[in-house]
Amino acid sequence: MTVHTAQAQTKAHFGYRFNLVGIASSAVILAWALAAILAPKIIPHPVGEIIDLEYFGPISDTLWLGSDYLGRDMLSRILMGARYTIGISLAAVSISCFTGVVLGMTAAVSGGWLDAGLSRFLDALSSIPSKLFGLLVVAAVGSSVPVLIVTLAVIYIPGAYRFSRALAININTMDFMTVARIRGEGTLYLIGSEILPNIIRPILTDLGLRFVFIVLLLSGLSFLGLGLQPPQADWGALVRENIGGLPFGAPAVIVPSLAIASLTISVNLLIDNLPKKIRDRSV
Amino acid sequence: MNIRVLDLILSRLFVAMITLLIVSFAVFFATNLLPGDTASILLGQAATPEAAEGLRRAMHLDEPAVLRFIHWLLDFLRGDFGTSYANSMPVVALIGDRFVNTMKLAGITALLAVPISLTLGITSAVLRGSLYDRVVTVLLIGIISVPEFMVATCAVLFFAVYLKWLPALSFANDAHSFADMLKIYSMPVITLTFGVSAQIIRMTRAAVIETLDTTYVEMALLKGASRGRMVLKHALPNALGPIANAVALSLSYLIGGVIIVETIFNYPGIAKLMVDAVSTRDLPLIQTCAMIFCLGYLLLTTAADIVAILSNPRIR
Amino acid sequence: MSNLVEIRDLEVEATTDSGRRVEIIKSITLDVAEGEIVALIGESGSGKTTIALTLMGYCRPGCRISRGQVLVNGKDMASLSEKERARMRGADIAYIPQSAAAAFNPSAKIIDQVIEVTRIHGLMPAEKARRRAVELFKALSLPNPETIGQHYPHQVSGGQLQRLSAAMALISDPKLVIFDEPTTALDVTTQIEVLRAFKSVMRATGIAGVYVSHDLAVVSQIADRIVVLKGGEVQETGSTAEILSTAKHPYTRELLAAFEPRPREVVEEQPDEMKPLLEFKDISAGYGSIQPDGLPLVRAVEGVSLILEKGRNLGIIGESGSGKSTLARTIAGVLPAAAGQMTFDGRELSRSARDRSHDQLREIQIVFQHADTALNPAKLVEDILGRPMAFYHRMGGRERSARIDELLDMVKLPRSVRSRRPSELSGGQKQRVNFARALAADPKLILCDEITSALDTVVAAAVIDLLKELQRELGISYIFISHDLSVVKAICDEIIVMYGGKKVEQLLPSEIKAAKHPYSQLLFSSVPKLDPDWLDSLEQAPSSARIASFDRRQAFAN
Amino acid sequence: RATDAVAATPVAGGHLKVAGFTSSTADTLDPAKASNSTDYSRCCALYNRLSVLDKSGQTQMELAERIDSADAKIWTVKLRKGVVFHDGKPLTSADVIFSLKRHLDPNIGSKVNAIAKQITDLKAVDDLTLEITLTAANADLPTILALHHFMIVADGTTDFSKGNGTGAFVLESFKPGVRSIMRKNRNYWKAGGPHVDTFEFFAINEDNARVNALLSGDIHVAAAINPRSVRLVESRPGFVLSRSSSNSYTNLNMRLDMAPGQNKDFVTGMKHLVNRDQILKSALRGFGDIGNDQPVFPGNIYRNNDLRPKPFDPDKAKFYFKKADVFGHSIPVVASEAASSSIDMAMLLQANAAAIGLKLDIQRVPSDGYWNNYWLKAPVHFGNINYRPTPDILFSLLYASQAPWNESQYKSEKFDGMLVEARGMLDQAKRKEIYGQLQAMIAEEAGTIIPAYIAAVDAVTAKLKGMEINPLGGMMGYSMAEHVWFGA
Ligand SMILES: Nc1ncnc2c1ncn2[C@@H]1O[C@H](COP(=O)(O)OP(=O)(O)OP(=O)(O)O)[C@@H](O)[C@H]1O
Ligand SMILES: Nc1ncnc2c1ncn2[C@@H]1O[C@H](COP(=O)(O)OP(=O)(O)OP(=O)(O)O)[C@@H](O)[C@H]1O
Ligand SMILES: [Mg+2]
Ligand SMILES: [Mg+2]
Repeated sequence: MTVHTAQAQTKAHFGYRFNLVGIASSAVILAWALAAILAPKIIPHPVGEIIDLEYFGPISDTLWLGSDYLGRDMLSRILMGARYTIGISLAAVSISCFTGVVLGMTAAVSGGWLDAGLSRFLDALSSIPSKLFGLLVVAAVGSSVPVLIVTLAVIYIPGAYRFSRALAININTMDFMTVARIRGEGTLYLIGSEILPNIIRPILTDLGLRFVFIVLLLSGLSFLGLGLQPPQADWGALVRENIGGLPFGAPAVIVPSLAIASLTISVNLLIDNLPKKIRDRSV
Repeated sequence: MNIRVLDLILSRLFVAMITLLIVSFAVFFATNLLPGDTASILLGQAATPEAAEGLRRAMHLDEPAVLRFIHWLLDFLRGDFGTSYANSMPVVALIGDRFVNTMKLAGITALLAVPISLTLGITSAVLRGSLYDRVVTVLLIGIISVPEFMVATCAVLFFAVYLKWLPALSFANDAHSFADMLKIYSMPVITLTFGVSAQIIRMTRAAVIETLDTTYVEMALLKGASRGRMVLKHALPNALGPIANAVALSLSYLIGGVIIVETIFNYPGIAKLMVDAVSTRDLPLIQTCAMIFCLGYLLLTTAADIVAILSNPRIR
Repeated sequence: MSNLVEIRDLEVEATTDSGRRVEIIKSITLDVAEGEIVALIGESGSGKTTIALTLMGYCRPGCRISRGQVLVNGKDMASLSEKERARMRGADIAYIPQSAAAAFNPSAKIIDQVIEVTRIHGLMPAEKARRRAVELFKALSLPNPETIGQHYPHQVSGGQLQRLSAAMALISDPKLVIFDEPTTALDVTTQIEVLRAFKSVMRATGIAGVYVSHDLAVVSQIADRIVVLKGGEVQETGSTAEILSTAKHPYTRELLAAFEPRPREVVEEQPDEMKPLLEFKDISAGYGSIQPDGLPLVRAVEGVSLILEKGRNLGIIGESGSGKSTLARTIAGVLPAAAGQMTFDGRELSRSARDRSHDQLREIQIVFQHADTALNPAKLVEDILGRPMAFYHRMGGRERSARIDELLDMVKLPRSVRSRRPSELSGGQKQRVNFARALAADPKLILCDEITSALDTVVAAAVIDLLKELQRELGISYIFISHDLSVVKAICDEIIVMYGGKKVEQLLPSEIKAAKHPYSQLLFSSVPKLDPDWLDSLEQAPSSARIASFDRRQAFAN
Repeated sequence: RATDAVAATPVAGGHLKVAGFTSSTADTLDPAKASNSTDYSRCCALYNRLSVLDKSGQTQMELAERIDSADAKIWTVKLRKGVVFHDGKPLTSADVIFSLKRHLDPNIGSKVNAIAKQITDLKAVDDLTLEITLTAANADLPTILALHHFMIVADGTTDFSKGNGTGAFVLESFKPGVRSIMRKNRNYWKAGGPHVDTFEFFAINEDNARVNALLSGDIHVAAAINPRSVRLVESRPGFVLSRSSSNSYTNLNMRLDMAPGQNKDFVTGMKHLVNRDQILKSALRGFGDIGNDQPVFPGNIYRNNDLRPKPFDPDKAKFYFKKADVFGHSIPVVASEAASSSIDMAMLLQANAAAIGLKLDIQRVPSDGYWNNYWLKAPVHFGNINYRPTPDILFSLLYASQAPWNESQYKSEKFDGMLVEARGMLDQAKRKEIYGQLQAMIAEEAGTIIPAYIAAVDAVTAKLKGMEINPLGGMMGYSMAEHVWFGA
């Protein structure tokens, strides 16, 4: 099941050990990333152009992935959609998990008022209905991609916070934490170097899931008027706008769903199968 | 230690009150910040300045916002949830049935989703790296990566339109027998279960795997404990904190976040009510819904926190 | 006599990340007859624990049995199915782990974990098991045997936990018990009782045993045969008497030689150096909620005062559970004292580490008793050791790397452990990493809580030498908590004896013979001798004497 | 594809389930506040109007026996005898006066307050006769009174949750945002009464869910289905489509008092840039009629059919844009789900613009609050206008200088003058001529582009008979419950 990369075999002490699933999922992610980067150069048609007078057209020589509900080229729309789905989701998930996890660990380590205050504040934040929140954001700061990213991130911070705090609280009771504390270590070190390595796997799992949620929520927020503007559309929005094609099994709705699934499954499998660093611990 | 928990619950209740107050305040002002007021939104295309002005006066919307908030709050404390701006019905009457419906749906989903997800999460942790584990992961992510509205639509197409086994709509009030219940709830519940279980399964798996690597689980092995015992008696109790939080977060979604399921199955719950209320800036309704969501959320997270504390004697 | 255990050509190897194989055990052949007790002794890291675990058909993660057979009761543990192994584990073969602290589930009550074996194998009803556990607790001279089981693992002392884990193994009346250093954390008085308990249990039921230890004196009391290991290979085998009297192998001789206590060469005391480094008055500390009188519910340390001069060492000895570790934690500021004053290096010392200055924190280092839990399992040894250097001395890159190597050499660890995680180290190796970390800070005072308990005499002697050398060069002071009197005598300028949370006596090493307090007298007379008959020759169980002579304080509030 | 079973004899009985397309807590049974098809549908079942429009758009009497005037300024309404409310109270002129007066009270929040304001006086002549005095002559009054909002309620009603009207159905239960159930009015004054026994109405906001509910047999009528679902419905046996006349439109508004609409050339350029054919085909899937930038709906007797739409001509557009100097700027165009199909139209327009190098920046904004925050306000934005029966209403609402919804801020004294002049005319031919000129003026001068008129398509089980087209809207002008029956 495990594969040693050529590099690892020659330089036995260094490098990373990959496993097959890890490689496969990285490949899928890389392929999509590449598609996202190259999209503007390789799309056969502009995303807004109508080239098919029919709608929900099938796969054909000219339309490799069929046409959408307006008769636009799906291939182009999906390739361009990759840019937004990957870019925005990645940015949002990084921000939300980073902030949530840092705050969660800080709360666990500090305890007391900081913990209570942060916890209640974030409880309150996540109690505010998301539609109200979204509308408020549009009304207050208008709509742009950065605003979209921050909004998505803010929506998911409380979850990341709760989970990491729960994990960190258990670690915080261990003796090695006491050792580090009486060394005089600051909170930053405690959370970054002592706690994080012990909870990183569940945290990454959480991140993987949050990524899925964000990919899906993205389209919901676009419909609230936040962020992406037509004719651009992320994959979730592609599914949504073409959902009418479902009874006909139109590629316009199937393909973006598959795209989402392939990306999110790969991200999660990669997280489960991250390459391991090879340490030299021979006697 | 029970005193500690009691203490915690009491202090949490107190803090919850304050949180509720803050949330109601935040929601009130958020609503006020939104452009467009109730009167002009209700009038829609017909909103001439005079007409809107008249309606505003009729609904006492011309009072200063703070005053209205205080009025609302005082009434609320007295148990009077106010009257809906949009249709002048008492908020309680509007929410009553729908709240029950939401709780029914949430309850049934939780009863189904939580045990299944915990089982799947734990078993895939135990068999980590195995084919089973991989299949669960792939299926799970595969399922949740399909947008909820698509899952629901597929289900309707398949079970209602083609097979005609189940109704496409789920009017909660129409359930008179157990068979009705089954018919009405199966699709919404399954759709929701898909969404809700993912987080529980994945987080349970991750948290349990973390504790499976510890020396005390190794020791249990050396005592001859079965895999099941190792996991259930030794690994799981030490992972309860994070798991409880994952469960709480997932379930809190069921209280206010099931708008898509409510829309597609035309299930009358409070998520849709809230969205409507926001659209019409129907403050009393928004406030009351927000209080319900907030209370639900706080209850769930407090329960999770208590579980976490009880499960770790060092922080008791 | 048929053999209960037959190990044939056993090899265990670890596969490193790079795919390289490392042989940990190299072709070992070993027998244990029914009812026989065989001791495995040898250097720290020589593979004792590894062999002991193979008897359970188990290898630590990353390792595997690569060759050979481990026959227990005629069944090959190496090739048995997992289900059958599970059936034997706990019921037929029981294991007392080296690190009791890591073996207990932190979230379950002790009693439930102790009787779990009987539940797993359906050996007896729970009520009976509970009664049996209490009997064992009594036999192992645990305080409050009726109620100690209701506590959680973190609420009892190191030695208590170790005895509890022994009870956990013995409760099922197995055919074979594997003792992995079961008395390392015990003071000598308790050790005697525990050894006695082991002996009587095993004799009564004809249990065979594999006794892993580095302490020849202890081993000689209990073992029928001794196997000496080094580097994963058997060096020498023989009956206890043979090994003690006519050891052939140089390593064995070295072990025996190291046992002879080397008294501390008295340093010329320059009077101007006699400044107090650490001083404290009437320190009380403990656990649980604060009572109306301002003191905690469980008072583990009560009204202790002491003075430690610069460049001198203080030994703390005392019964297991007498509050030694608690005292050390109080000095380190981990557990803020409930009452009393402390000064360090002429300045007042805050009770809580939180309020102490950066320098004070650096200057007082504590080495925790449980190396397992004090080392972050997710970090590499080099990161663990490198951090204090970076933190206190802003040492970076190559300099730090060189210093890490230097420290590893000092504590006699191979440099290859640098990139290992704590779980990939043996018990003694962890303990040394734990200690090396304290050294890395360049402190003025090190609080050593049982830093040699898991080390064989040779390595322990080397570590003691290291301590002395550092003291000579850098003027470090030590507070040395240990139950090993020879070690304490070898290094300490002064010794205090603790009992029931109080300081009962303070002596010079030379005055040991003249101890006045009855517990001290008992303690000093309990040091095991390299004589197989020593234990049996003690006429009276010391505990009865002890209990008769003191008013035993209740450590546990019920 | 209207149903062909009109001739068949009605059968009584059955439980009719109809799903509209929008519903919220703002649902109301107060006709004055009714704001969408859902409210109209319920009100049509519960109440009656003085007059109604028939399928050809002609005004017919309902509760009124006659509505006459000599000068189009003072109107006499003679009520039908023997009409009773659900609670048993007979209909009198007081009820009518009360019902009409409500629209004048700003506190009520009537949707037709602006139209009703031309009524200056209401006077009961006797129990069944009343007199309506207008500010100025308006020959359209009988048609205006056919609007859904002018339903007649009982005098003094303040609580509308009972739905006490004179209509074909009696309310059984009503939950705003959920559903309402009504039962046949046994004492209905119209001979024959409604055919079905009970009528259940609710809305399924989600387009696909509505169609699926129909296909699975949960409902009998799915109102206003997405044109893209037509293929699905047609592919399943047992369902028919009922297409309404084109009675609403989504238009692009360029405010003439703001950049870039300030520049006449920009507006003209845009009118040439719109590909009306493409919009009709791609965005509306053919369900509608090509628009010619003026608001009078096809089929209306006053419509100026000689007015040809501006042809799609990118070159001409480019020429005008060059003149207007708009190249190099990005022009924001506000669209929203609130204005149906506006986003699709915007995208089509954007693609055409891109082809000639003009950058249109589509801003999709939340449908929530759209009518308050963006409509009429943004320099370039979309609007959506529903059916109004008379050109006069449309013009005075949308294009007169002081019109409350003057979407492009079109100001023309000449236009205002002609509008007032035509309003009082009882001579239909003359009026038609003036209205024709006004339509031409709008198409040429106003900043509104009306690319197409949109037809609603209702999907119906084939069992349901008696469905007809009505210009007032889908579902037979929302009054289908009273007219349909279940065939054998
Ligand atoms: N996963 C591993 N990878 C590599 N080496 C390992 C691993 N686990 C243990 N070792 C090495 O195997 C050797 C034997 O370890 P073992 O625990 O059996 O020693 P021990 O004799 O019990 O020592 P001690 O007295 O210190 O407990 C040690 O040198 C240890 O470093
Ligand atoms: N967290 C705790 N809560 C309650 N009691 C505790 C706690 N930790 C320790 N104790 C009790 O305090 C007493 C002193 O414990 P301490 O660890 O100081 O003993 P010790 O002298 O170091 O013993 P040993 O030699 O066995 O390590 C013991 O009786 C122990 O059971
Ligand atoms: Mg060992
Ligand atoms: Mg101790």
